Amino acid sequence: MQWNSFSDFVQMGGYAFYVWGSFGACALGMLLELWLLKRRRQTILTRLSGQEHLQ
Amino acid sequence: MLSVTQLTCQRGERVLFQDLHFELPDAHWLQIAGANGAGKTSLLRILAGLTEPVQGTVLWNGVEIRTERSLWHRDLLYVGHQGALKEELNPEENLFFSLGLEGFGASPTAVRAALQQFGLQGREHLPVRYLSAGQRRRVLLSRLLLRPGRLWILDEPFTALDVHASQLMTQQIQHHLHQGGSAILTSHQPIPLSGGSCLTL
Amino acid sequence: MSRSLVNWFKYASPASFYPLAGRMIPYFAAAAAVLGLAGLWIGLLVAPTDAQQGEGYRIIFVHVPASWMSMFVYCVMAFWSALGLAFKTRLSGMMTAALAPTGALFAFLSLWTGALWGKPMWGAWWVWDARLTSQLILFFLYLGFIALQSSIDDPRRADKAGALLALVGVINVPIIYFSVQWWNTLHQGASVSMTKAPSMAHTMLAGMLLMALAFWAYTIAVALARVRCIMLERELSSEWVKRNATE
Amino acid sequence: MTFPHASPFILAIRRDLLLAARHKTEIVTALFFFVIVVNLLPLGIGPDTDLLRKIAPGALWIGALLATLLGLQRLFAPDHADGTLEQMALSPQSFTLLVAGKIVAHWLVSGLPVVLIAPILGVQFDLPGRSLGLLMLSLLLGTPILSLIGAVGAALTLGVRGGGALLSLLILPLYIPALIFGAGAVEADLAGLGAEGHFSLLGAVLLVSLFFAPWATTAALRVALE
Repeated sequence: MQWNSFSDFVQMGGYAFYVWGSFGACALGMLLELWLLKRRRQTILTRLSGQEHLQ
Repeated sequence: MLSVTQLTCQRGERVLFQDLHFELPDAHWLQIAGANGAGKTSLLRILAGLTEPVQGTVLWNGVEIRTERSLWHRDLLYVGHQGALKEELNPEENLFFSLGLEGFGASPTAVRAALQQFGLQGREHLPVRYLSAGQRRRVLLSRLLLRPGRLWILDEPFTALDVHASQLMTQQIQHHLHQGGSAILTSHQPIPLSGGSCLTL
Repeated sequence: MSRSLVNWFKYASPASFYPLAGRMIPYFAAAAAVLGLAGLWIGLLVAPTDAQQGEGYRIIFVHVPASWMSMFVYCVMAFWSALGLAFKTRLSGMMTAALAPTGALFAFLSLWTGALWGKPMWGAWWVWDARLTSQLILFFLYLGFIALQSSIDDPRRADKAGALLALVGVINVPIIYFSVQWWNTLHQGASVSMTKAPSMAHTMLAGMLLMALAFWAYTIAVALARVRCIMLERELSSEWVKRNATE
Repeated sequence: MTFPHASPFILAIRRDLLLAARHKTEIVTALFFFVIVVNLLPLGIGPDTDLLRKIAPGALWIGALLATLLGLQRLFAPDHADGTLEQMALSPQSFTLLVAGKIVAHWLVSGLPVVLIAPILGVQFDLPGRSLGLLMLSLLLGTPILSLIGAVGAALTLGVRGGGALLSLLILPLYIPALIFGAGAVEADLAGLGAEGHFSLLGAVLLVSLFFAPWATTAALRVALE
């Protein structure tokens, strides 16, 4: 383990903004993609069940 | 001979027609009828080889048209909806280039004679922009006299033609059939020609 | 019924691929999560501090995998496109379309993390380095592909046009990369090059590889999920959709 | 109406040149656009002669790029609208050859004038005589690449919503190698580094696009015609 304390870990030796900015952007981007994908799937499934009701 | 088997056409999510079968022997003609949007033009475009069908085959003399595209297009004379006339060019130039691009040369005298036969004498040097819809149609149909082709596919050939020009057109088709050619055309009106059948989509 | 049968034979059929993809997604998603957590553990907690770059170098654990994936995904898209044009399989067009947004995301993340890495190391958010520049162009290629596909309504046409563009792009990518490098050596603007990565400790390499594998599994899972959506959207009216949708 | 049996390739060129001759304003407008864009740059940057001499090759090249883009939107669109493209696709002659003829005509109408007028603009940027010659040569080799790659983009965006903006988005990234080698040749010579490498690479890119572009354009046009 490289870190003595949790606050050391958060500070990243003074590079906190850059390191967490990178990791955060990746996490955010992926989560956003997953959320959009889920919404897309739900939209199409709602449309499908609507079709069944019509028949 | 043209033979069509199991043809299915789809536009977007809608199926226009499916499992279409027919054969067209030489010296015969086929009229394709159907309501607006039934897929008449789509069928013609598939037959010409412009659109790929979802399903089915089109054979010309037993050969799939897409495998021998150049041979098929040598035998095919297609006059489409839009006409392929350049407004900036005069009828003579239009015919000269459209024949040239297909690899058929035409002498200026032959071009002039064909235009004359369709009643366009005196207008050979007028840009197409200044011609009426019927006159443009006549320029297009002059191609039938100049460009050899065993099978004619004509999309609405009688549109915008007056009585006299329609008769001329019918005579042309008759002559073509007598020579052993065949023709497929779309039209809403009955056509006074023998040796034909009608396909309703 | 006859139409859905026709589809079964004519194409590498969506009807049979749809449930298969559905079964594969959980495995890849789980792999992505496990590998990702392991990679983060090693990258953020175990790997030692770099002698020159301090803790700032830890950006490498997301930056390099994202860059790799963005290039790799474009090649896979080109592969599916070639397959689609050669064999007219409908599935390949859908796969290409499903991969593009994820590839674009990774290209963007690669640029973003590159900028955040460049600022503390070189003192600038952006340098006209050959790698950065060609990555930017790759991002543009992705955007072009997505824009072209989404502006054509007929899916069959959109697939073919997209496939052609992806192939033209993939021929151009090495030429662009080479030309940008040539241009860069001529101008010598940025004296720091990103290629000189610090000689890497084993733990760092392990962390990077784990993260790369995690991104890989993530990409597959997301692409499969997206291709399922695309299949449903395109074949809303066919029989198999009605049978499968409720499952 | 001579040469009734000229080859279809030559006829395709002649036809497009004749049509262009009846739309002279379009050619002149594209050329004028090129001149104005290039002339706006000093106004935005300032009249520092040394700086201007340095950016001149890039400025002229970017001007050429934008001027080509302007004409590309009309490369296939009118023929598509009136059905001529359909007839070309149905010609027993090679469609690729006819399309290649159209691309050549496009270059003659939009690329060649840019090459010819470039030295005058180069003089405005205080380029020495030797550089003017090299600039012309680089444009002579490079503008055909712009027409060839541009034709692929024009065919892909044919009849597509928002075609013009989309065309730029697709094509401009692909123009980068031509821009780098073309403008770079003149810059390298100005810096005393020798331009042979740039020219041979520009030539290589030209060969690659000559080989692939007509084929890809034809394939894209067939897709657009479906």
